[in-house]
Amino acid sequence: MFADYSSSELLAIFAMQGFAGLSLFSIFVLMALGLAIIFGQMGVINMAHGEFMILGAYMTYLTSNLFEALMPGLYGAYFIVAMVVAFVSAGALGALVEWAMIRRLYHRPLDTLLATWGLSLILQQCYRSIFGAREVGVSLPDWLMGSVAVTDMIEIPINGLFVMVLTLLIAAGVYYLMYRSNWGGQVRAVVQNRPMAGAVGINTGKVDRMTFALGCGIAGVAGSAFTMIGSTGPTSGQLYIVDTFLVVVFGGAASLLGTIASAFTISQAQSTMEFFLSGSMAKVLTLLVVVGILMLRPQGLFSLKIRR
Amino acid sequence: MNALKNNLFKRQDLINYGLLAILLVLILPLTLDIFRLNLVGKYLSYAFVAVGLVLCWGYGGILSLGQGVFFGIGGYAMAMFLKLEASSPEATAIQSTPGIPDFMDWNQLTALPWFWEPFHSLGFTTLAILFVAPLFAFIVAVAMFKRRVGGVYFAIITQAIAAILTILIIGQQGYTGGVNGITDLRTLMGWDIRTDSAKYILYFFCVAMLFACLLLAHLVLKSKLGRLLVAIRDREDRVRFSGYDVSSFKIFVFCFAAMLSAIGGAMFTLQVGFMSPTLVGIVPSIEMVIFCALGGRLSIIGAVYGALLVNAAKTTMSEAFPELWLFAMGALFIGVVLAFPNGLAGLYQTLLQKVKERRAAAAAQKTPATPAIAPRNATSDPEPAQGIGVPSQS
Amino acid sequence: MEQKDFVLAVEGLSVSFDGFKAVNDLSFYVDEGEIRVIIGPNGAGKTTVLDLICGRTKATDGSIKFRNKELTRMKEHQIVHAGVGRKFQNPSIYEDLTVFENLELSFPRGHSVFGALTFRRDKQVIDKVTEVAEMIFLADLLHQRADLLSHGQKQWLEIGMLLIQDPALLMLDEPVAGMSVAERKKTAELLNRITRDRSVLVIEHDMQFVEDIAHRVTVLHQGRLLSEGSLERVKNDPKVVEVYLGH
Amino acid sequence: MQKRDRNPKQQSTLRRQLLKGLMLLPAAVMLGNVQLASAEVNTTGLAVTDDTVKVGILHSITGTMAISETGSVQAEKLAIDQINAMGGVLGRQIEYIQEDGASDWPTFAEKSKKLLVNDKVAAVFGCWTSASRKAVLPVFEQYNGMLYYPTFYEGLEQSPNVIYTGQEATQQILAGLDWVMENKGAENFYLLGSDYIWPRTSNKIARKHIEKNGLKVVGEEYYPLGHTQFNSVINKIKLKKPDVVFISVVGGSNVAFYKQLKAAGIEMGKEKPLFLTISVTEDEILGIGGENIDGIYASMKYFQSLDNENNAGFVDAFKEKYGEDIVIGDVTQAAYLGPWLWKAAVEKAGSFDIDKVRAASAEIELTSAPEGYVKVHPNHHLWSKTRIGQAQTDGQYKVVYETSELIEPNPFPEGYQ
Repeated sequence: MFADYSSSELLAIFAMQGFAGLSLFSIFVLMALGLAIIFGQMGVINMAHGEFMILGAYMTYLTSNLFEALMPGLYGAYFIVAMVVAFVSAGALGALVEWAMIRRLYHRPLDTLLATWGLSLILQQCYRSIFGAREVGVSLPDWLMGSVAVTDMIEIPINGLFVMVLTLLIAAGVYYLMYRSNWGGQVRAVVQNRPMAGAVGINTGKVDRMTFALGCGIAGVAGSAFTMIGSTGPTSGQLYIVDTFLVVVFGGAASLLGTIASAFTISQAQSTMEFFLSGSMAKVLTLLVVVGILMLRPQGLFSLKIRR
Repeated sequence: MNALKNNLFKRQDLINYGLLAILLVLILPLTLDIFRLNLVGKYLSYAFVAVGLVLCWGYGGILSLGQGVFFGIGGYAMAMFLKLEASSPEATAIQSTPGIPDFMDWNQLTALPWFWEPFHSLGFTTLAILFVAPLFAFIVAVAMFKRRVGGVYFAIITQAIAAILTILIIGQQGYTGGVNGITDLRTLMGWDIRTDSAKYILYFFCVAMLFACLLLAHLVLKSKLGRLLVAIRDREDRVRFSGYDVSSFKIFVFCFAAMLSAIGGAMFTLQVGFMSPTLVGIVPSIEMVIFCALGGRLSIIGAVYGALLVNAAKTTMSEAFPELWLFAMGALFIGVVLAFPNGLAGLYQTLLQKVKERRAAAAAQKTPATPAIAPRNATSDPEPAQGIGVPSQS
Repeated sequence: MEQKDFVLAVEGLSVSFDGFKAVNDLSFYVDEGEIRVIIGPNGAGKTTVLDLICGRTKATDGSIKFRNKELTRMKEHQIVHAGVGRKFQNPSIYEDLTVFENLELSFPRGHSVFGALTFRRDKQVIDKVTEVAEMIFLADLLHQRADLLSHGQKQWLEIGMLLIQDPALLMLDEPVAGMSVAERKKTAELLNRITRDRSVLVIEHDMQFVEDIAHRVTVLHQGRLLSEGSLERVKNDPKVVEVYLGH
Repeated sequence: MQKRDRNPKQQSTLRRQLLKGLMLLPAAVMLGNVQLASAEVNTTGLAVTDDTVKVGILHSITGTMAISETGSVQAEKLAIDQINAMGGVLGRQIEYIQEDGASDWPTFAEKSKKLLVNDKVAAVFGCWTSASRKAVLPVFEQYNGMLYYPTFYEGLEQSPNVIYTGQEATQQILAGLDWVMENKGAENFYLLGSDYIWPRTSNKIARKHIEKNGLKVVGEEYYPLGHTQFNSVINKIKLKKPDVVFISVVGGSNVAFYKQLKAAGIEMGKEKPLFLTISVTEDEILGIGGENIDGIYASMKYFQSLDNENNAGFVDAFKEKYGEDIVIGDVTQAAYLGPWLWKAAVEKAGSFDIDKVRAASAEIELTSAPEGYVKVHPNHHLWSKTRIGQAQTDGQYKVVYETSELIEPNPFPEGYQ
């Protein structure tokens, strides 16, 4: 297997595959963080998660067009603005959806799956009606293009680095919000015991809405970042949904740290296998291993041992 | 005490089955042309899956998002048999290896793979349709239920299994026909299944199979096992501490649902004339759950109506508004979940209940001597499907 | 201690949740035909002890012997078949089923998949259910859906479900919580009646009730055995007074 | 179905000749004077009236394939509009019934049956993926319908009920490979595709051709449809240093692949390695972004930038109908040919009857095709030229090479199976 390559090439393989794995890791984390909040913390199975991501992507596309038309001089900065727009719009839609639909379904988690599936159909058709059935091309500002050459074999894509940094920032932000802020305490209180949280004066309805909106907003930012590496079309969101759920479940749904650990495990496994096997088989094997482990250890990688 | 007798069929059940039979055996064949009737037959093949989902989701509380896997196993088994029949050496003389299915020839296979060989036999194929899916379900279920994986986790793991199987089928196209599926199926034991008369016969065969499966499901639900499933859904721990091995009941009902799905898959292949991986994946699996939810997750007859109605709506809406029908479908799903958590069957039960109560009230007025037990009787019905309450899920 | 066959022998039992020792090196013994009451302040590990005995929670350490059978390695339903019945703190019944069906499901026959499929509601079943229903004061409500029962009736129904199993050891978690005074009395009467030929392990806070039924009392505190003996003795134990009755 | 007497048939032959003459004068046809009785042109109960004829359009307008199939729908509608404006087919205006295949093969089968059995359409323009074509094929053969299929595809098929207006694999692939071998001195090839039948068959043909020429394939790899992570394969390409990467990745994966390629610092314009695709049309570039793909080569029969009069007219009409920003890819053009080829065949046959149209189809010529002159081969595929285009930042291809002759379609190529 290694015989074909010289030792310096092997070193380069490992370096580059390591980086490929890392960027896959940051993508997984970005996809999964929003869902980890919505699914892990609130227990809502949001099948429209991919569509919220694509909303972010379309917002990026619109912002990009707007900057190009109105202030081409500032075009380089558009991406930052676009991510904010993506966050706000996906979050606002999330809040609306929570208000209209999800809040009636908290006691029926499996039903949220069906309702959000319906929502995903509607959103897809909306995108198709508004933006057309074809994919749209989102162009990147120059500073995000290209790569840093470390050696002549190893090159690090700048947008890959950007996604990593973004992932770090968002993960840190979410961690702070959920575990260090007063608001995060409220969220966890509501999740653990809704009536009691209500009794001690937490506005549970508002906390739910904000939590759901936050999860959707993060999905929007993820979608925005994914315009750098993936396609933006009405059905692009569906490409991510299975992977995303698996990452969250594999990590142990209630644990953000678990989500990150599982994203790391899956991404490294997949990118390593991809190098030595063909793409399809690598994917099948990765999924099989994940499902196999989940069957042996259903609570996921990280979970508190609790008194049931 | 008559009420203590566990009647297998109550009057209302007989009426409900009778109505369905009249619809499927008389009204639809008399009013629809063969093209539409064949479509109804296709919808009915999904109804098998929906009935299975009523058992394992509605009663057992196990939501599987991978029923397409079992539908696919049944469908592919049937398709493999029919494809071999359609690939006789004479019919495939132009291939570089005559006598093997065309897609194998395109993929440079020069001999029939070993696992295709037994599908020359209809007997083996029938056994495969009936038992391979339950066997696979058994393996999955033992692994999961013995470890008490339930609810959402089970749903997502089964979903992943559906994804894996789809990728595998598409990737191994030399053996499976890949993304195209197994197409161009012609005859069953020399009998051309593509003619109109064959389609009529297959439709009635499908209806007969469906009623056989409904009967089987009905018997399961009316046995103590049916009540146990309700009990498990309500209070799993209590059942365990009444001395039952809860996982074995979940395994049973999941395997049973898998078998129903596989039969549905075989019916699909027979009536539609091909099988493809698009029926195995996540999307069809979720759609099948929706048929069940719309029909009423606690009613096996409701599931049949659910499958019929959603598909009929899909067909008519997509014909009338090809660009907009997804809005209507999405709204339908959301509306059903929000407004009618127990689906059509729940609606029907509420209606019946009202009629009963009104009748009872009228009777009570006529003969005031009757104690006010009448309305109580309505609620003390031993049939769990009567419950209007939302099933609790673990 | 003399060599005698205990119905239940708990020795060196421990369990920890994420480092927190809910039960710590606990040993106690229950005789045939004895009514043993476990008391202790909140968080003492009372319910956990029952969970451990009936297999709901797996012990980290120690042994539980029921009639010389080791329970710690058995599954819940096997423990039930061995003869241990358990009632939960909150009434745990099947609310979508009728009283009759609730009792019928506990009838010790047809507990395998195949058995459940072929189970027939024959005279033996009907007689037994009716008999138990008489005992638990629910004979007139056999066809009532269980969710329509009062709280006390639900508690009785759950006790009835245990009686139908005819266990040698009956474990009850706060059987009179939330009951009216009249219901409490009836329950005590019921318990005294049904314990003639079996052993009972009860968790209870209501001291009046404990006095009515207990043969011996075990006091737990922070997962450890604090005191054991007759109610009189325990009441006067200064350690117990300090942590439990005193404050 | 014999006619009552021979007279009308002779008459129709006469009229056909007359019609042929008149075709030179489209204006005269527009007057609609030349009108054959419906009973004569339609003996099999198709949906033909004295003024109208119904056809079907069957593509996915929802689901994942809608991205690709939209262009085909637009092209077919444009062609139908243009034909109607010229007076229709045999004096009848074309009415289309559009059905949604919803990216689901059983739905395609269902809808095709509906079009043929219930709507009795005279022809169907539709399908995109091979899977959808395979699903509808038995339906068309059983109910004797006519399908005009626009996509370049893997070959290995020849149905009397299908006219394949796109290229089959050998037409598209061999000329492209020959060109890189001869002009770019390519010796090592890396084959990459999405995991389904078309890329696998295409790569099989490519591999045989490469090895026949004594050259080497250094890698062959497939990714699941919809895959979005290509960093590993990009690393492999960097390591194996092939001269040519031959790509048949489709759908959303395309966008991910080229964006990641660009981000990994591979200069596609440097031609080291050279990227040759058979799957990225102008439609796909729209989603990828011209700046992410400029410099790669594509081997297909049509590019929007083709410089000829037919194409100029076609592009103008297309833009007029669908907006300035619209782009036209290979399949869109092939879809546009469908209604025209059908019209020509119907008029040659003097009848809408499927059997007669089929019989008339072979050797039909179209001089007005945007891609230039095309002719229907008796095997129901089109003779066509293959062009090599190089992608530009504006999302268009610059044509750098064109085969001198029309290439004969050969769906069952000897020695490539």
